[in-house]
Amino acid sequence: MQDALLQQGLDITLFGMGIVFTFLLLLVICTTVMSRVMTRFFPEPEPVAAPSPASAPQSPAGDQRLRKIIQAAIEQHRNRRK
Amino acid sequence: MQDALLQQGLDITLFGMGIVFTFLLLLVICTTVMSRVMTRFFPEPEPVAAPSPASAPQSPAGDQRLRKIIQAAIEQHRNRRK
Amino acid sequence: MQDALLQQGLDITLFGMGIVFTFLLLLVICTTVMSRVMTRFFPEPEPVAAPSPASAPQSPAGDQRLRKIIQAAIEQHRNRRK
Amino acid sequence: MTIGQFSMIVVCLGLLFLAIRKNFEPLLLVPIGFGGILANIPGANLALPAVEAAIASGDAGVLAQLSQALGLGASESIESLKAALESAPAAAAERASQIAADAGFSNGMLYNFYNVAIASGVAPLVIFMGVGAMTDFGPLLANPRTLFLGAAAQFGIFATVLGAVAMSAAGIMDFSIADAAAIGIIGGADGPTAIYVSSLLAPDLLGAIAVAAYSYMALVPLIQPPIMRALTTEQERRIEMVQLRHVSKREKIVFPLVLLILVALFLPDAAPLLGMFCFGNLMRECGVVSRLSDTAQNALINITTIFLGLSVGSKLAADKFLDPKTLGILALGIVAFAIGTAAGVLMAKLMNTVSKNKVNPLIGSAGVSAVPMAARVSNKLGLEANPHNFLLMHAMGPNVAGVIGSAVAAGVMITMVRAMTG
Amino acid sequence: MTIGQFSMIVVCLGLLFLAIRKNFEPLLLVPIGFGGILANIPGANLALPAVEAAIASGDAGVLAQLSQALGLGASESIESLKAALESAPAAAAERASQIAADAGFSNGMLYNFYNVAIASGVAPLVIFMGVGAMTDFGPLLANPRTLFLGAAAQFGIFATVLGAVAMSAAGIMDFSIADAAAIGIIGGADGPTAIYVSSLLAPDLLGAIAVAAYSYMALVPLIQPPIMRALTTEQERRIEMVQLRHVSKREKIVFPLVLLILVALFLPDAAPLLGMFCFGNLMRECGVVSRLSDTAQNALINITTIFLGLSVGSKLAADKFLDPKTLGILALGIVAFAIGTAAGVLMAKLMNTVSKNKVNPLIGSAGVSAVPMAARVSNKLGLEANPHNFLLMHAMGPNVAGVIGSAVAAGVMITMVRAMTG
Amino acid sequence: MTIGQFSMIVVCLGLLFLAIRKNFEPLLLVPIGFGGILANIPGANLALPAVEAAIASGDAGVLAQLSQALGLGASESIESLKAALESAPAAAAERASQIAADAGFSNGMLYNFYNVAIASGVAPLVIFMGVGAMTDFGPLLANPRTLFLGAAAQFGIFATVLGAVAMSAAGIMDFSIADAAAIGIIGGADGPTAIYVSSLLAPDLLGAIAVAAYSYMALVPLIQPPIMRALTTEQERRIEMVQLRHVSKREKIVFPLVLLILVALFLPDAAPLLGMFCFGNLMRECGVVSRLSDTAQNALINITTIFLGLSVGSKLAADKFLDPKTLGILALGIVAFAIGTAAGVLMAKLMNTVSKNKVNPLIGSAGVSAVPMAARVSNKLGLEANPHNFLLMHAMGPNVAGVIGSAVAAGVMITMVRAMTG
Ligand code: NA
Ligand code: NA
Ligand code: NA
Repeated sequence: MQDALLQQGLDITLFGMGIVFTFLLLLVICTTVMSRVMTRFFPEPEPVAAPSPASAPQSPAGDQRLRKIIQAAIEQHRNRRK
Repeated sequence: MQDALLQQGLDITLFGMGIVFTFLLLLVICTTVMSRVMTRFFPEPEPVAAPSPASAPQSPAGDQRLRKIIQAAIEQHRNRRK
Repeated sequence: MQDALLQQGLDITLFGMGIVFTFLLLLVICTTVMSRVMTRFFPEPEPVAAPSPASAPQSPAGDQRLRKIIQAAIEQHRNRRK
Repeated sequence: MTIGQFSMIVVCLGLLFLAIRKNFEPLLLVPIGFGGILANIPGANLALPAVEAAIASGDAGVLAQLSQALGLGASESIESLKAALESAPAAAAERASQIAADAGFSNGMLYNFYNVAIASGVAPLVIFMGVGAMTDFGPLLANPRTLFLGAAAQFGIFATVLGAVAMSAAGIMDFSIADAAAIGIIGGADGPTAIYVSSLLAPDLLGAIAVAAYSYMALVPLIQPPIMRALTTEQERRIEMVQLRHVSKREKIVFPLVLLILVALFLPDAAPLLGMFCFGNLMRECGVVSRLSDTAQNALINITTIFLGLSVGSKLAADKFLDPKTLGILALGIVAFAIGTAAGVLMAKLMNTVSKNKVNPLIGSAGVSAVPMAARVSNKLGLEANPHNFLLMHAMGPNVAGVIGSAVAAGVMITMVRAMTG
Repeated sequence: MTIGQFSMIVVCLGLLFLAIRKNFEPLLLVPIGFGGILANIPGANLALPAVEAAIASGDAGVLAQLSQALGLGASESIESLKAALESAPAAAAERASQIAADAGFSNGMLYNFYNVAIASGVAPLVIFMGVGAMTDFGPLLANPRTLFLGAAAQFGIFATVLGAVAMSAAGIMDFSIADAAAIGIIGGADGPTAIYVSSLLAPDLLGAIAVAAYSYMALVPLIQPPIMRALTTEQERRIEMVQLRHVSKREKIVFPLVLLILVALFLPDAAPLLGMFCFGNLMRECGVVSRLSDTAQNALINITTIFLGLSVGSKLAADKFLDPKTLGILALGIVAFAIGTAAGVLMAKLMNTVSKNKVNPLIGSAGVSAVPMAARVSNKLGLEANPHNFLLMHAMGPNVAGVIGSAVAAGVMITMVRAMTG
Repeated sequence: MTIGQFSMIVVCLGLLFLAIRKNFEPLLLVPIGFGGILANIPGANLALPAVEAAIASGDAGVLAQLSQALGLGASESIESLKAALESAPAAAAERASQIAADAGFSNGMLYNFYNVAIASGVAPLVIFMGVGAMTDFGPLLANPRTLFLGAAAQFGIFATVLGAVAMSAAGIMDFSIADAAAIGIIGGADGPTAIYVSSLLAPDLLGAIAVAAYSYMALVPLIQPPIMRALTTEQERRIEMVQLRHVSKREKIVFPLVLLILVALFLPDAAPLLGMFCFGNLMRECGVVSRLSDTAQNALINITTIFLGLSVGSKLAADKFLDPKTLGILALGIVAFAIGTAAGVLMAKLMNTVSKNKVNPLIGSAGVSAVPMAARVSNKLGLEANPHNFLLMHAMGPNVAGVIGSAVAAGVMITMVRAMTG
């Protein structure tokens, strides 16, 4: 009975690690193939350097101050909603 | 049997369209009456040209820049909450 | 039967008010003790006058105008999400 | 459409008018009023379980099967079927439901909402959690004595229980002790507590009790001032109170745990209500789960409110609401508010006779709960008597104490009624 | 993996492609497509109840017990077991579930989602509430006549019912009257209504009906223009409409109540759908419960959409979806859209013959619902004919009228089919 | 209050202290700790089903009825009743519930939460969906080899299974194979996976397993560094890795579908967990359902977390938690984390022996999951050895691979245990 339990534990360990590795190996292969296919056959148009949020304000000092103000406003706004 | 099915389909169509039209006719009548009653007996005080959000900032250029900044702040704020 | 009902009502009232008062008395005692313990043995570092949201903008006029703009932005932002 | 259904639709339109035009607790009364209209649509059976819909259909074959399942004779009236259903043991009720399902009937939408949201108890508890997450115990912790005001105001609850049993004893109404307890809780001036208690003790009266509780809460600015003025002198109303001390974050974190431990030790039947309340408050104050606290105060409480309101509305179906008991409930409810207000004010005056730190007796009335209206009323009357007297924060102490007080009272009553009715 | 399951996974990947790349109603088709893939994973049984999983397992002991519970002989085939299960009375089905549970089987995840979200009816109703909270009835109230356009476009629904029974009568398909009614509702161009009706009348066809409804709604900009051009002259398309009058806040508040009262009086079977719709709209317009309205339009509708979509996906399991009926449904569905469009346009032309306030017949096509795509199509064709002709707001009237119209049609069909199949 | 209940309340207060003061996974441990206190309130029975509450009440009449329903003799002890209840077939359990309901008992609040949130499986799955919607697979796609690190780290899971059965074989503990599998999953360092697996395989141990999993996840910055330092040389820790390539939006959209298809083909028992995970990720990346993705990442996951936490807390009731097994679980759990960490690091070193693109072995430890703490630990140790060596993004690859790996391991174990105990 206890031996059976040990045997079961061993089975789970061996099969389990085997399947985990096999499955992730498969995933590595499929992912690599997929990435190659996507990159070669369905390339994305190079994203035009989008005006990222961070880049919008030019002057860092004003930026700092404005951000504070805006956060305060958002805070107030959120508090009021409660 | 199949004739019964056809008959049932015909019944549904005739009754159905009839009821849809009758019901919406009733709704037209009630809505019109309601609108008249509301307009005549419960008129709303003319809304004072409320300071609409869009009208708050005067200078369109500054408005543009500010809006960008604010959106960036909101974006950042939202990203941080995730 | 009706007497029994009256008796039950009276029981609920007497016991009920008694327990409510006793429980809240206990809560007063425990709360007071807790507050003393916390204040004496686990004092909080005095909060450094944090840059509170309201204090961020210095000029009240600009503050007013900015707040309006920001609220408009938030409003627009929220409406767009709908 | 029966006259009853027509009247109830008119009543519900009235509730909607009060909610929308007069701002009577609109967050609850809009869904309740709307749900009430839905519940009274003839033929739609939105508030009925499948079995009652089957009985209402009057189909002879189904009725015969149901009679048999419920252990009745063949030729029973619809009324006796309904009565048998209500007192049926769980197995027979299950069997009846299966018969109704086989005959093609299904539960009405509002009945499903009621079952999931209220009969399970979850909606009032979730709302209590959200209320906890919105409650600041700071003023209470700064001045714990105000808990006594919250205790005293609960006398409104128990006086109403007495009133209800007296009415029954006098033969005017026919309230059981469970009914009386559920009606009394209106005096707690706390919607979710009232709904929770009546869902347990008197589900049939839930509609009237919830409507009374929320309506009178909205009427607090009308009900309380005359009583407060009558019981206080001009001089008392002018008393200025010392500014509240600063309460540390840590005290605020520990307080809900202290309250919870006391509940665990002495009042297990109040554990669901006060437990969820403390949980919400701990989430608020602990500062490390603001995501959860935000959700408890917004999305979750709003979703729950929508379904709670519609579910309460399902109990405004004419055949249940249009009953002499409803009038009794409405009459007793307003008395409960008045007595609670008076008891709070008188308690404050009593405290002044034994303590040298005077409290303004106007804050006693805030002990009924009705957060934050009652505290605002105290503040308003204080300002009338003394333009420099801002009582709002002082009144918030008894105000939240009143929430705790009525949850305690609810726990006591549930325990005692269960022991009495066995 | 069976060929059927493989094909369905390919079909679902196609749906995802359309949703993500072509923007075909992505909010619904992404969850539906994904749910469809999950439902077709062999051996996972995600879309099956415990009993069907037990049957699929083929365990002889369990099958014997199930046979007995369902009143069959000992050596029945799996097919006859399934058939017996479908027609089993509630008590026997319950017994079968208990046997499956005892044998260690449990309901699949998607089956649970379907039961809670769709079989109970709650998800389509909650989405309808959210849609109500997003709908502005202003344009409709400014020009109530456009309700007739919304009525006329429902002819697409009923013509499709006729088409389905004709197909059955001709022996091409095997649709029952309930199937035909559920298929017809595709012509309502309203997703939640279609799902609600088919969950009641033809749950087996729900997958195909929902996919057809949402796909054709996404195709409205392709389906409608040729029909609209064919039925109107250049001159008609140029008609400019007078600017809509200002509609007061109060009218907007009262309108959902008027609609609800009419439903209560004349159309109780449409009460769940239109009731929730009106409730959402009242929350929006009354202005005192914006917390609830916001939640109904955001968190609540989004949560519901996720589970509704996955639940619909559970009906894309190969053994239910891969059926000649699905082809029939897809064919009938597009005809329904076309006829509805045509009926709306023709109704507008008819109205112009009897009224001096001319309407541009292009707004008739918006009566099919498909808010707001159909209205945008009207606007686009209007601008083509006359660059100063902005029809968008005018088309919003029939557009929301179409939502009401198809909910009314749904109510009628549910009533009639129930009476017919008794 | 029993000593056990008192101790558990103290333990739960300790959990709250760790969560609030030491920031130990507060989003989960605050609700779990609070729920644990609620579950141990004597007399409140918040964590018990109606039947167990009835048994706990000790009412002789009810006990006799229950004995009969469960097929026991008249004078059975309460223990044997409880044991009979646990092994009762579904029909007898249903009958027992009806008896309890007729005697006026109802399910406790936390028991209801547990049933709806965990026993149904829905809460862990919804949280997994939310986690998927928060996960960026970019670093993994840029360097798919890191999946092997996520695979190797799962050795912690299986070594723990072996440890648990060895303890049983040695007679120290009494774990079944299902218990051992559920305990092993702690090594997956992934809360929802651990809860999901133990709700299926060992519901009685769920409390201890969840507490261990979340506590050790919070302790990752203490547990991992010594192991990582012991297994690597200073030189290895200094290895700088090449910058990750840009991963296109389309790759990110297709990846969850590739993963889903592989699961569908080879691992149906992992389909619920990985399916919901991929669904969340697809919603995130596809860009057309940002409404749904936002809700999955915020309102929905927060609501679910609240109820999941309280439900897990219900399993901290003294009579279930205070068991020698809990000590065994806590001991095995930390071993699991240590072995998983070591296996990940060693795998990285092994990969370096066969490949010329060297990886820094410090990122191997991130393969245990514990997103994003484990990756931060890798980064911190990397910076210690080489101040220009930013490993964070490189470690995110194995980190999310660890989530996939443990979900795969969960699927395998569920399948195998079911086959063994079948
Ligand atoms: Na109160
Ligand atoms: Na329509
Ligand atoms: Na892992």
